[in-house]
Amino acid sequence: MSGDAHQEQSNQQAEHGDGHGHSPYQAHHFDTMQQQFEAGKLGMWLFLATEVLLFGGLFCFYTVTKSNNPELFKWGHHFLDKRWGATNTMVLLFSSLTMALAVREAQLGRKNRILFYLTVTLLCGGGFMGIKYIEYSKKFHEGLFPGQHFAYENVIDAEQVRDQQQEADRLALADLAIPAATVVSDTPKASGQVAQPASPPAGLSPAAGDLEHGGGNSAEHSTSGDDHAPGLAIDPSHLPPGARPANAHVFFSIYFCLTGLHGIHVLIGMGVMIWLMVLAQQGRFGPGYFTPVDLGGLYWHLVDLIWIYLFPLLYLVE
Amino acid sequence: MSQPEMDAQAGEGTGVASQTDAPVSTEGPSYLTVTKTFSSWAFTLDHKRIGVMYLIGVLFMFLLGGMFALLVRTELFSPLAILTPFFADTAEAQADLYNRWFTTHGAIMVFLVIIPGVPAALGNFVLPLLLGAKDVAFPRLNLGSFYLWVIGALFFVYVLFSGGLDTGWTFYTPYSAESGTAVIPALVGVFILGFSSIFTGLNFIVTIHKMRPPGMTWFKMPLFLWATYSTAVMQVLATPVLGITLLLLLLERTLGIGIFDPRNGGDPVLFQHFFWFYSHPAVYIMIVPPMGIVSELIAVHSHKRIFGYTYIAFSSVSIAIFSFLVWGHHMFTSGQSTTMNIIFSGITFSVGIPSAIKVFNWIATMYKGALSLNTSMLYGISFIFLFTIGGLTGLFCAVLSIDTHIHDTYFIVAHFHYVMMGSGLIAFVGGLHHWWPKMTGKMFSEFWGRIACTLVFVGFNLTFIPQFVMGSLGMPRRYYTYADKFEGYHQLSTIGSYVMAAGFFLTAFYLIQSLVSGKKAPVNPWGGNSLEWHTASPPPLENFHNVPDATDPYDYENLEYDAATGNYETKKVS
Amino acid sequence: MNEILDNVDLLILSAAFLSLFSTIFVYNKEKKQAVPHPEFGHMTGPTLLFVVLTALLFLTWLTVAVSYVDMGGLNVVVAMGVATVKATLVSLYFMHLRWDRPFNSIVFVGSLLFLGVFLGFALLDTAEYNSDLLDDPFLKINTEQFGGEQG
Amino acid sequence: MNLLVTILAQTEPTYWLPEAVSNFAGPVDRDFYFVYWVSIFFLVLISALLVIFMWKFRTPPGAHAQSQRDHHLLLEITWTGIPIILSFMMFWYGYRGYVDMMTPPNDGISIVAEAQKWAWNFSYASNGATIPGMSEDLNLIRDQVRSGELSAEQAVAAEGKILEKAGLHVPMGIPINITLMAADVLHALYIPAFRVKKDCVPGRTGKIWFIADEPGIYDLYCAEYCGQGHSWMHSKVVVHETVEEYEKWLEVAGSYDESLPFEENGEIVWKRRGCISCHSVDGSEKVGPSWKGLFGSNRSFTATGTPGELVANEAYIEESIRFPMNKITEGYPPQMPVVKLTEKEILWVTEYIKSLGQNSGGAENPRKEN
Repeated sequence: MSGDAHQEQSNQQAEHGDGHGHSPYQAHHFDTMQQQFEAGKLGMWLFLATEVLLFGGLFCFYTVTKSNNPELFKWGHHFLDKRWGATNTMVLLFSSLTMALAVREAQLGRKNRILFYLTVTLLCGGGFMGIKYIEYSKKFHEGLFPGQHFAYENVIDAEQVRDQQQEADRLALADLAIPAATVVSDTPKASGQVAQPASPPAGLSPAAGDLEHGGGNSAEHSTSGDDHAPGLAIDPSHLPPGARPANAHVFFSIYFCLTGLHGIHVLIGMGVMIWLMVLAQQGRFGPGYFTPVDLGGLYWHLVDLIWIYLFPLLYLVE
Repeated sequence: MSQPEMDAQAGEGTGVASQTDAPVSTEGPSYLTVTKTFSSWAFTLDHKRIGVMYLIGVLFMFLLGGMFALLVRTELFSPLAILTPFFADTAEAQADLYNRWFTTHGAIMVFLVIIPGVPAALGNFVLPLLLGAKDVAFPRLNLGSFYLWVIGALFFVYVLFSGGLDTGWTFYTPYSAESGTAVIPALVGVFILGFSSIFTGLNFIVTIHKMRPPGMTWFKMPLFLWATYSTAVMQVLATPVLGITLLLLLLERTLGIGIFDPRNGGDPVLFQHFFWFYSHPAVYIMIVPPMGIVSELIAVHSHKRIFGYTYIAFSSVSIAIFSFLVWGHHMFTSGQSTTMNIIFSGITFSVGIPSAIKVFNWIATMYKGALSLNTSMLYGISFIFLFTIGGLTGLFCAVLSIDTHIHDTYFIVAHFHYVMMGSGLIAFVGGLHHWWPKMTGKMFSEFWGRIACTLVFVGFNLTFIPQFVMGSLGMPRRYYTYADKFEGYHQLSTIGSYVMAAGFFLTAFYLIQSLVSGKKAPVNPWGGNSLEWHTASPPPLENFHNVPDATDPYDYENLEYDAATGNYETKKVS
Repeated sequence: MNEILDNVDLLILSAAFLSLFSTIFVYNKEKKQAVPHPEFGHMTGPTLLFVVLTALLFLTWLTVAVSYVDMGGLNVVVAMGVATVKATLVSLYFMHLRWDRPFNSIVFVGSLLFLGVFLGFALLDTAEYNSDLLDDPFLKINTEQFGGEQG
Repeated sequence: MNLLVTILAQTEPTYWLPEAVSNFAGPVDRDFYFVYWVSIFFLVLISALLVIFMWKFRTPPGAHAQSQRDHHLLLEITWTGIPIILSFMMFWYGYRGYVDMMTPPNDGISIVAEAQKWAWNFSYASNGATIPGMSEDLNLIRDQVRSGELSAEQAVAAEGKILEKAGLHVPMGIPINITLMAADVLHALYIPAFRVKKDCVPGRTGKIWFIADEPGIYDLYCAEYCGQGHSWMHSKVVVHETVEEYEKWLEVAGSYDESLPFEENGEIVWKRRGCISCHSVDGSEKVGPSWKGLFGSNRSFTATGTPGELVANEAYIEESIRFPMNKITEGYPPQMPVVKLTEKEILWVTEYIKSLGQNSGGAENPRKEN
C-alpha cells in the first residue's frame, strides 16, 4: 500500500520538479498533496479492514471450536505460558508507542529521531519474534504440533509426572538409560488405530530428548527457560487437568494458525520498518510528506491490535 | 523502473484550465500509440492499458473455460460415453475426466473470467474516464493486481497440465481434503486471484471517494460507478475470508489441522459457511457491475434520462449489503440447522426487491425513449430478459420447501447460469461493444454484431431452458451419466450450447476484423454524455487534453447527431 | 529470568508505573517547546501517547491479574471487555482515528460489523446442530460394532 | 389467493415435476406452481413491455426521446410494494412446508441410510438388517438396456430381481424416519418423487422423514458431488402396499443364505456392501487395490498408517476391513471408509479373496514402481 503510494511519487519526482509548486513527492494524477495523503490513508484503512476479515476467519475457527468443544481449550490452554504471553504484550504495546512517536517525528521531519524510534520499534518486533521462537520450540519439543503431526504423549495426572520426573532426574544424574515406558500413550489419529508400542515421552530426560530429536536439543532447553535442571519439558504446575480430550490437536492448530499468521504479519511489519528507515535515511520525510511512515504505523498498530485480542483469547481465557 | 509513457506525457504539460464547451481535441497520440515497446505495456501504470491487458487475459480465459463447457455439453449429449473414451480407457477414468472438465469450466469461469471480467477489465478502463480523472488512485497497485491475476491464471494453467482438478469449483470438504488431483495449486491460485480482486476493489473505492471532479457529487455519478463502488465494497470485505478459508483448507489437506475434515475433528458444514460467506457476495460481484453497465447501455441507447436514478443507485448498495446476509441459502439441504435455514430464506427474499426495482426502472427508461437498436442495446435488452428469468427462478430456490426438491439439480445449474452468464457475461459483452470504439478507436460491424447477439441469445435460452425442466424433474447436477428419460433435454441443451458458441466465435471474428479494417470511431458514436464521451477515441495518455468539469451523465438533450461523421456533438448552450 | 517471569503481573505493573513517570517527564518537557504543525493530517503530542501507553499497561496488568481469579463465565467477558477498551485506545489515539476522517472509522468499524455477522451466523448454526455431531465418527462406528475390542 | 393456490395444486406428474407420491409432494408442488405462475406473469409482462417498447420507440440515430421524465413516485412504490408482498407470501408458504419436513413424528419406521463412495446401505432398526443399494447392478442393467442386450420388459424383471435384496424399502402410509450418515465424503439422499433431499455429512447425523402415498418403484439419487462414481450412485425406493408385505420382505432380504459356500456369500458381500466400487476382482485398477491375487502377496505400506511390509493373510484382511487407516498399501490413497461388516461377512469376504487366486508371497504390488 504505502509502498505503492511512495514509489509512485519517487518516480514522478523528476518530471514534476519543474517549478509548478508541486511537492516532489506528488503523483501526477493527484491535484494536491492532501488529496494524495487522504487517498493513501483511506486505502490503508481499507487494507486494514481486509486484514481484520482475514484474521476473522481464524477467530471464527476459534469461536466455533470453543463453543462446541470447550474441553479442548480447558486442556490445551495449560500448555500456553501466560508469562511469556504477557511479556510479549508489553513488548508490542511499547513498540506501538515508539511507532506513534516515529510518525510524530516524521511529521516534524527530524531524521535522526525517526531513525531512533523506528530502530526501537524494529528491535521490539525482533524481541517479540524471539519470544515466539522460545514458545514455539518448547511446543515442538513436547510434540505439540498442529494436526496430524501432533505427537504429545499423554500424561494422565500430575502425580504420575512428579514420580516420573524424580525417576528421570535420578536416571539423568546417574547418566543412565531411558526411563521405562510407564507413561500411558495414545496416538493422535485415533481413527481405528491399534495402540502402538509406547515410545519414550519426549523431553523426559536429556538423553531421551537426544534420542528423539537428534543432538541439538540441549541448547534449546537452556534457552527455553526451563527451571527443572535435568530436563523435564513439562512443568508439573502447568499440567493439564485430567485425560486428553479427543482431537486435542485442534487446540494447537488454532494456536499455531492464529499466532503464526500474526507472526508473519509482525515479520512483514519489520520489513516495512527497514524500508522506512532507508527512506528516512534519505531525508525524505517532513511536514509536507510523511505518508509512508503514517501508513506503516497504521499497519503496525493493527498488528498490535490483533495481538491485544489474541493474548487473552489464547493465554488467559479457559 | 523506466516509465517511457510518463516521459512522453511530461512534455505535454498539465493543469490546463477546464474548457467543457470547446470541441474535443483528437490531436496527438492516443494511449495506444504513445509508446510502442513491449515494456511500455508490461510495466505500464496507465489504467487503460492495464484494462486492455486484463481484457485480453479474461477473453482468453473465457475461450478456455468455454472450451471446457463445450466438452461437458458434448459429453452429456448422450448418457453413453461420447468424448471421454478418446482420452481414457476405463469407465472410472472417463468419469474422472468428466469431473475434471466441469470443475475446470466452473473454476475458470468464476475466478478468472466473471469476477475480474467487468470490474477489472472494463471497470479499469472506464472508471477513471467516467470520473474525469487521469488514473486510478494507486496505479502501481493496479498493475500489481493485474500481475497477481496473471500469476493466479498461471497456477490454473499448471493445474490443467498436472492432472486437473475434480473437486468442483466449490472445493467442498472432505472431498477436497482427500481428492488425489492438483487441489493445492488450485487453492494457491484462487488465493492469489483473491488478492488481485481485493486490490482492485480497494483501488476503486479510494478512486471514487477521493478523485471525483469538482461538481460531481455522489448523486451525479454515472450509475456504473455506483455499481462498481458496491462491488468494490463486497470485494474488499468478502474476499479476505475466502483467502483464509483456502489457507485453512490447504492446511487441512497438508497438516490435518482439524477444522473442515471430520477425520481430524473438523466440520464440513463449517467449511460451507466459510466458503459461501465469500462466494455469495462473489455472485453479486459478478452481477452488480453488469447491472451498472446495463444502466448505462439502456440510458445511452434510449437517449433518455435514466429512470429512477436514486432507486437504482440505492438498490446496488442494498444488494451489496444484503449479499453478506444470505450466504446460507446455498446450504438449505446441506445440514445447516432448521433455524438458520428459515432466517436465511427470509433474508434472501430481500435481495429480490432491489433486483426487481432495477428491472422495472430500466424498462421505464425505455418508455418514450429514442431507441437505437444497435448491438450493445440488443445485449442490454437481452440482459433484462435473461436476468428476469434468472431472478424469478431464484425465487424457487429461495422458497425452502421448493428448494428441498430442486437443490443440487439442473434447476440450480440453469438458474445460476442465467444470472452469471446470461446476465453477467451478456452485459459484459454488451459493455465491451459499448466501449469498444472508445477502447480501440474502431467501429465494428453492426450487421454481424446483431446477428451474433441473436445467435447468443437464442443459443443461450436453448441451452438452459431445458435444464430448468430436467432439474425440476429431478436430474441431479454434476452427473457424468444420467437416466435415459433426460436424454432429450440434454440433447436440446447441447445443441443450444453450439449455437451460442457460434455466436461468440462470430463476435470474436468481427471484433478482430474491426481492429484491422474497422472504420475510425468518432468521439461520441452512441450519444452518451458521461465524461468518457468527452475525450478522443481512443483517449490520450492522461485521458483528457482539457480536464473536463463534471457533466450530467444522463442529459442527452444537447447532443446533435452528425450523420456524416457518425458523431454526436454537444450543442453550444446559448 | 524465571523468577521475573513468575511474577509477570508485578513486571507489568512496574512497567506501567515507569510509563506513568515517563508521562510526567515528557509532559514537563513538552510544555517548554513549541513545535511546527504538519501541512495536513493530525499530529499527536508525546504526552498523550505516553498517557495511552500507561493506560494500556495498567489494563494489561488488570487482565492478567484477573485471569488468576476463577470467575467462571465472567472471565471471558472481563478479558474481552478489557481487550476492547485497549483496542479502542490504540485505534483512537495511536491510529489517529479520533481526528481522522469519519469515513475511515466507518470502514474499520464496518469491517468489525461484517466480521460479527460472519461469526454470529456461523456460531448460531454450529451450536444449533451441535447435538447431531458424532464425537469421533469413525471410532464410534468401530466401537459400536466391535464392542471396544480395540486397544 | 388460497383459492388460486388450490386450483394450481396438482398431484399427478406434470411437465415440470415428477410423479408426486409422498405427503410432502402435494405442498411442495403447490408452492412450486404458485411461484411458477407468479414468475410467468412477470416474465410475460416484462417481455411484452420489452418487445413493445423495442418496436414502438425504435428510431434511427440522432432522434431525440419523446420525454425525459426520469421519476414517478407512484410507479416506484408500486413496483417495490408488490414484490415485497409476493415475497412475503412465498417465504410464508416455503416456511410452512419446510417446517413440516423438519418435524418428524415420533412413531414410524426408523431406517439408517449410510452413504459411502459410491454405494448406499440401508439399515433397518427393527431387525438390524443392512440392505445395500446395489448401484453397480442397477447400472449394469441400465447399460444393457442402452446397448440393446435387454428389452424394457427384461430390464424391469431384472431390476425386480435385484430389488428383492436391495434398495430402500418402505411401506405405504406410515411415517418413515431416515437417519442419514456418510462414511467418507459428502453425499445427499434425494428421492425426487418424494420431494425430499438432504446431505449425508460425515461426522454427524441428519434426519429426513416422509410418508409414501403410492406403491411403486422410484428413483433415489446421490445429489451432492462425491467424486468419480457420483452419477452411478443411485438406487431405488420400493414402496410396499402394506406393512405386512414390507416386513415379509425385510425378513427375507436381511438374511444370507448360509448354506451357500463361503466364497459365494463373500461375492454377495462384495457387491452388497459396496466393496465393488473400489476393489476389482479381475485385476483392473480402481480406487483401491484389486483383490485378484491379493491373498498371500507382499504388501508394503505408506507412512500414512503404519509403514512396513507383510504378507497378506487372514489377520491382515480383517484388520484392513475394520481399521482401514492402519495399513495403507503403497500407491493407493488413504480413502477407505469403515464399513461395518459382521464377523461372518468378514469371514466370507476373506474366503472370497482367497478364492480369487493366491500368491505364495511373490507378486509385487502393481503400482509400486509409480
